[in-house]
Amino acid sequence: MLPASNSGRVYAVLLILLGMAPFITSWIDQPFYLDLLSRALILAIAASSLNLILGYGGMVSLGHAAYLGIGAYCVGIPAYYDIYNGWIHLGLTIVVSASFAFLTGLIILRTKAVYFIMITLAFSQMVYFTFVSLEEYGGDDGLVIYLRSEFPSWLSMEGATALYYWIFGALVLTLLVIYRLVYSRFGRVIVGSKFNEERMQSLGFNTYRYRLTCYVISGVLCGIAGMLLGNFTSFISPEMMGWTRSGELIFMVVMGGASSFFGPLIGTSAFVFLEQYLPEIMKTINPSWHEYWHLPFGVLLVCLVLFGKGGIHGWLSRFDKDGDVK
Amino acid sequence: QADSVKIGFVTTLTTPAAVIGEDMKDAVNLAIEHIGGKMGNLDVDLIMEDDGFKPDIGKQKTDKLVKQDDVDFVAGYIWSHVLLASMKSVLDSGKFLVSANAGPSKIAGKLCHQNFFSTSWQNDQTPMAMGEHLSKQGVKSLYVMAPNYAAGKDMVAGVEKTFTGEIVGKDFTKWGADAQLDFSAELAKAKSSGAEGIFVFYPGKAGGAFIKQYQQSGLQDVLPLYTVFTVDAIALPKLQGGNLAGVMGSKNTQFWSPDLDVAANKKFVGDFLAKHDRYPSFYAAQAYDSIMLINSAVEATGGNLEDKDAVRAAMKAANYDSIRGKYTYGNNHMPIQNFYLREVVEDDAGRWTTKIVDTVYTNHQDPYAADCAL
Amino acid sequence: MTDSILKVTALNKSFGGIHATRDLHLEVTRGDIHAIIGPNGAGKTTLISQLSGQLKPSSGSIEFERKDITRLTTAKRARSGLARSFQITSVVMPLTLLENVMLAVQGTSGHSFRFWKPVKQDQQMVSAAMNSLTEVGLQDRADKIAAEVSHGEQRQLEVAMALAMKPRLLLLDEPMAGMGVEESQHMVDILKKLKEKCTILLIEHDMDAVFKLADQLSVLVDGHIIASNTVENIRANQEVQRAYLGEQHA
Amino acid sequence: MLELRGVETFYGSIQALFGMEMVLEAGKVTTLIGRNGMGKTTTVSSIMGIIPRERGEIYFNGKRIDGRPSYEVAQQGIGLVPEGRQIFPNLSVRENLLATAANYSNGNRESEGSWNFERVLEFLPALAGRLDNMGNQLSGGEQQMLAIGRALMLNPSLLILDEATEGLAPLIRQEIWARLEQLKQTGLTILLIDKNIDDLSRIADKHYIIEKGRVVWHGSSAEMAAEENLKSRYLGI
Amino acid sequence: MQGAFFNFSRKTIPVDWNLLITQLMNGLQLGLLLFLLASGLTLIFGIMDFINLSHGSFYMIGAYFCGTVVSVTGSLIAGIVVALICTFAIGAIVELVIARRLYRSDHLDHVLVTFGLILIFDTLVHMIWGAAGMAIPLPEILNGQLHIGTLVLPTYRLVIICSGLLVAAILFVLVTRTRLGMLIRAGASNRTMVEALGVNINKLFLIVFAIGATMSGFAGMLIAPITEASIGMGNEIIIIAFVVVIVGGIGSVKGAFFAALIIGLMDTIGRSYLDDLLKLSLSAEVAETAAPALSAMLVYILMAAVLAFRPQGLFPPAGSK
Ligand SMILES: Nc1ncnc2c1ncn2[C@@H]1O[C@H](COP(=O)(O)OP(=O)(O)OP(=O)(O)O)[C@@H](O)[C@H]1O
Ligand SMILES: Nc1ncnc2c1ncn2[C@@H]1O[C@H](COP(=O)(O)OP(=O)(O)OP(=O)(O)O)[C@@H](O)[C@H]1O
Ligand SMILES: [Mg+2]
Ligand SMILES: [Mg+2]
Repeated sequence: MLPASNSGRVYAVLLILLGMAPFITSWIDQPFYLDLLSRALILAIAASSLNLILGYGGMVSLGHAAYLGIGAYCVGIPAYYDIYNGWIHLGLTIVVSASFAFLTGLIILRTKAVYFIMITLAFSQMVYFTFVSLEEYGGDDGLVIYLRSEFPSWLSMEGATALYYWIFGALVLTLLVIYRLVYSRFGRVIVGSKFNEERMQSLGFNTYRYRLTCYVISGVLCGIAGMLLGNFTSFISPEMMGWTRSGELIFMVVMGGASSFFGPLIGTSAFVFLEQYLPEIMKTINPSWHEYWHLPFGVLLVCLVLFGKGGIHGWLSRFDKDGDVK
Repeated sequence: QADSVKIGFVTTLTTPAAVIGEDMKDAVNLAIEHIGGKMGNLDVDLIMEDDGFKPDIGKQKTDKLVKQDDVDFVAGYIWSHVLLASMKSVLDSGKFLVSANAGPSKIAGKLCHQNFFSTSWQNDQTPMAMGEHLSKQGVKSLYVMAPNYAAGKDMVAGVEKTFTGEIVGKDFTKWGADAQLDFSAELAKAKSSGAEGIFVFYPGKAGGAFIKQYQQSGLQDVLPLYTVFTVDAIALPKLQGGNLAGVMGSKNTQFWSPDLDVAANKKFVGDFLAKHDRYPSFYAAQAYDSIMLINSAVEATGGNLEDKDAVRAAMKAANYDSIRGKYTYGNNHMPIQNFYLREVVEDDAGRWTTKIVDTVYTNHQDPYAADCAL
Repeated sequence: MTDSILKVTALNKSFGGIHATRDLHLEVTRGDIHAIIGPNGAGKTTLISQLSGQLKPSSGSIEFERKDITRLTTAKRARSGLARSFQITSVVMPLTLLENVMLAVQGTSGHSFRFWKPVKQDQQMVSAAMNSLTEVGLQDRADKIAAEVSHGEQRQLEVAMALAMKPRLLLLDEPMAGMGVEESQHMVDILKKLKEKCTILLIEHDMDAVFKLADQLSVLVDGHIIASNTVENIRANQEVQRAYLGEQHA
Repeated sequence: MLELRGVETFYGSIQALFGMEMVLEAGKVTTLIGRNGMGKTTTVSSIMGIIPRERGEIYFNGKRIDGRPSYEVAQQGIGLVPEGRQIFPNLSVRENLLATAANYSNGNRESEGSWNFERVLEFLPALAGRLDNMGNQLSGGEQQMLAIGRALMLNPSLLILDEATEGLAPLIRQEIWARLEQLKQTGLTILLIDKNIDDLSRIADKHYIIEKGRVVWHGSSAEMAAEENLKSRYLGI
Repeated sequence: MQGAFFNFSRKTIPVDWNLLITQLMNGLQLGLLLFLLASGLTLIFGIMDFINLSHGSFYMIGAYFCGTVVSVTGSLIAGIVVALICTFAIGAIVELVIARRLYRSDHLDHVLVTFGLILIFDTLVHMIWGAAGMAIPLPEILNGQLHIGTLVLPTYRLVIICSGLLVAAILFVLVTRTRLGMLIRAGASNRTMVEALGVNINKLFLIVFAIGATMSGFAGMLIAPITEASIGMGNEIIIIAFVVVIVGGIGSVKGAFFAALIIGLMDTIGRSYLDDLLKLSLSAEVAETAAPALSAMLVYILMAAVLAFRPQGLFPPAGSK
């Protein structure tokens, strides 16, 4: 499935390394790195799902964090009633995020461009305020999830390593799904509609239906990321689905390079890494600069756009001529 | 045995809430200075982390403190949701968690844990004290305002528990990243409700904003102001800067006040004032105490931090000079302490501050202790 | 009676104040190349857009193969055998020529809710698309990105895509626009060949090409067809000369 | 007054001009003739700097203007009546005339014969009655008049009209020709693009025929009339 | 004071007219503040097609500059004048150094860059002025109340309303009556043509951007004496300002004006009456929790409804597609 190019080989090595991460981190005795990686990979699933609509479908959603929240609450709320069965959590996540994506998508997909951005924002804010007002489930304070979703022993999520492999597996699966999807008949319609929707219609495609389907698929994938996030943080609060989170997801995609398979993974890793270590770096330069780490981060964002086209992935793929599909 | 004691301190250093985090940071540094950088014969190794006002970042930083830095104590936490997200990481690893502010009812009750200690208070207590005071004063009707989030609702629930008069109106205003700061509509309602007083809870910058608009609406003559966690050392200098004298004489309740006549407090407030030319806020006071509490446990165990039971017992004893004076811990490890009625006054140097005028509760325990299985 | 494939009755379309199509009647005979000429802004593109469904008429009806299609969506019309090309080149620029044409094949060959199998492995589709490219002479350029081929080639691609849909009626909006002399000539040849497969409704300003190709000619002025007849009759028509051709073409 | 030397222009990777050569003499009317898509509008856009030329040089009054942003080119004294008129639909007629009016200092031509609001209305009476109508409420002919008036408000020394009478009814077309002849009398240099060859040969002094982005013939009206197969060869007529 | 009664099916709510008028004034004030922010945003968005998330940073910067000058000179007027000049200059610098390079690129790039700018501005303010925020004292006369009959209104709120209306009027005259306004509208409909007619579009954009920044800064100066200047104060309101822009129609100053008033009034009225209304049909308990959530959602519900039924906004600028 990997393009036989230099960057393709880089990514293949990367995936293998990620697969071995639990061994590596326990070998160097740094269990925290595994946590950091887990979080990065969960966000990578979410960012990849966003990339499916944003990068390949041209639908810029500023409301994708809502699905992260929905997925996490699909773990948290059953757990609140002492229902820990993982299949129920997973099924609920899929059903709820698909229905939400479908129902809102019916309206959202009537709009384009900036209007698309704003209407996705509107719906996610509605979800946000709904959960804030649900006092039963902690309201603004959120819900603590005492136990992880329970699966048969060979699939158990207990323990950092087991959970990591869940996340890793989900990521690989997500990437595989997106890869196959983009090159399938369905994916061609989505990619075509991004660039020239009118033309696609006159070729006989009911683009609205295809885009809606794509939107739902993306929502479900992100919902699953949310379910993993709930299990990982053992906690969920509405704060995790605010619009700034949706904005961060966009940055992760764009930072890594939109419409490339590994872009979101690279972007999220970079993002999580910076979030964790930029303050540390600032602290080492001068202890009182700890709180100013947003400054270099902002400068980095500005420079990335002004000087670096195509994100980090873009730099990598300058090594080879044929990068990814558009 | 290690030759240092590692303490992780998680607070908010970015976003507008950084003003609280910085006050806490200054207090923590002062505490470490006061103990000469040593606890018993161990060096103190302090690691500050910024939670960015986000629960999952708070948890990530906590994970790092626990797993990578392998600290002995994790302290801090301003926000309930950050604490709730992070506590599992600390407690599951068998380390001690000292909350220097957040005290949601869950942690006081159902979720209480043997390794969790608080140097603050449980949310309900302070407004309960205010309700008690109002009832004693014979106030018959009250208008209530608070932000629409868990702590806001706790505060309102607290005052409702003890206030015997009628609550004639209640507003929960939007909170969060885009919190509402313009209260004109609510103040107009409060005024026309004919209440005898107004009770509010607006922490951080919302507090200053509220007071200004309270005065600008000319309410100080018709609707006396009663607050909790609103008029504090963070808000007062700015109110003074804006010359909003309407706040003078308004009443609030708290477990502590800068003028509390306790030796440890005199030293803390005096040195803090000297160093930073401003009064410490209650956040600072609690943060200072969190270090002192840890210090007392390290000293009591002779630096043997491996003996968790001994450390726990030492902490539970609260055998140190707290800025609030002597207090004890309940079964849920929340302080059993006094609550005072305070009034806003001007000090000798012309600074606006608060002065204790009455003791509402002595050795008060929070109502959730019964739910705690410990 | 001749077999009419398309029948437009009393069609009207206005944009706010502009009446771009007014009381337009048109009948196209199966197997013909039917050309529509008229000044800029007469409403030719507007007509095509209504026939293919991008624009909803204000009133009037459109019958295709004796079925009323006035209310059908663009996509449905395309699937029932009505294909169009665009005056302003409208292809999916970042994709290759082959991928573009494959989209056209895909659009009219059943639904595309197939999520897994890569299209490139669908031999049938690839060869159908290659056939269309071959017909317009683009077979050697199949793997070039559409944005990177010349304008003339993009115009040919437009036609190839329309062809790949295996339409029974092909609507071509100025296929020769922006083409050089040889390219235009080449396009004329392609269209001649195409005529054997489907009916063509052609809009073109290039009178040489029109006169060479068309069986029937309609003149559209101010949103209204002022004359519709064989090429010879139209060339002789006084009114048409005045409105569009001018003396030179007479 | 205006000179193009070997101008090559691209739309992205598509080349539209392949070495345009053209000289405009002051006070004369010059035309640019060619079939659709041969590069007439592109030539105009290249002169105006709207589509920057890739190679070649353009001189106006001896000054090099290629590579300059289009507003500087316009400020040198070139007024454009663009293809498709492109008046501002959301501005009234009055505002259309005033918005971009000579907001530059070209000292020497401020004097005597300079155009102002009143003179333009006098010259184009069709507009006088519609000053408060929005641009998009005008008929095609009125829009064309407005576009001409708008260009005159710049006090140009060269007026370029792209598709001067496109889509206009014959009567209005005659009206436009009459106005242009008046302008010619004032000594204005005019570059004219239109499809009505016969009308053009009546009012113009010199013609350039272009095909596929380069000049294939040029000469005076008389020479054009003399060359038998010129029209059929290059103009498909 | 207790006027007429609204008669709902069974229950009735007494209408307090003084309260209603006060609330309408409050809504007007909020609306005008939103307008000051949104008008610049809509111009920048409509004309340059540039999404400026950091527009709210000027709101913050304006407040801080004003506060600083007031604390030094003690004069609010001086503070406002100096701060207006400073925000204009900073707006111009941002346009020259950053925005200008991005007009032709993707909206995503705009979002990314301007988010970066927000972080930069917020941190710079933190470094210069500290995290505590800054109070802006009002002159004694503005700190009081105005009595009109039985109505009592805070003087300063009236000042905000008047300044808001004044700026709206000035802006309206500027856009509809002056040459700059003509060019702005012309530029919104056909940028190339404006340039081909001899107008330096770069300069025009620079001016529009800086004026937008100045108005945003002015809004910040007006609100700061009420809420104080604080880090990130603009980020909270900018999203609502974007909603105003979308609801009003991108590029339309008139649309921004009406949308801002609609949203300001709706928000205020929602906050003051929604719980009473809900109590008519729901239990007090439910109404109390539902009302704040619902009133926070109102603006988004409005926007979603407008986008679903009138995707180009309520008052799209004339001549736009
Ligand atoms: N979307 C629209 N909104 C408003 N008016 C429009 C729209 N589309 C077309 N028009 C107007 O309708 C009329 C007919 O336009 P149309 O594009 O059909 O002309 P055409 O005959 O194809 O011209 P050309 O030969 O230049 O392609 C023109 O006056 C045009 O300005
Ligand atoms: N925006 C554009 N992008 C790509 N190619 C273009 C563009 N505009 C024009 N062209 C191409 O450049 C060539 C010259 O076009 P131009 O508009 O200059 O022709 P013209 O002589 O003015 O034709 P007309 O008589 O139709 O106005 C044509 O082949 C055209 O297709
Ligand atoms: Mg057309
Ligand atoms: Mg042209």
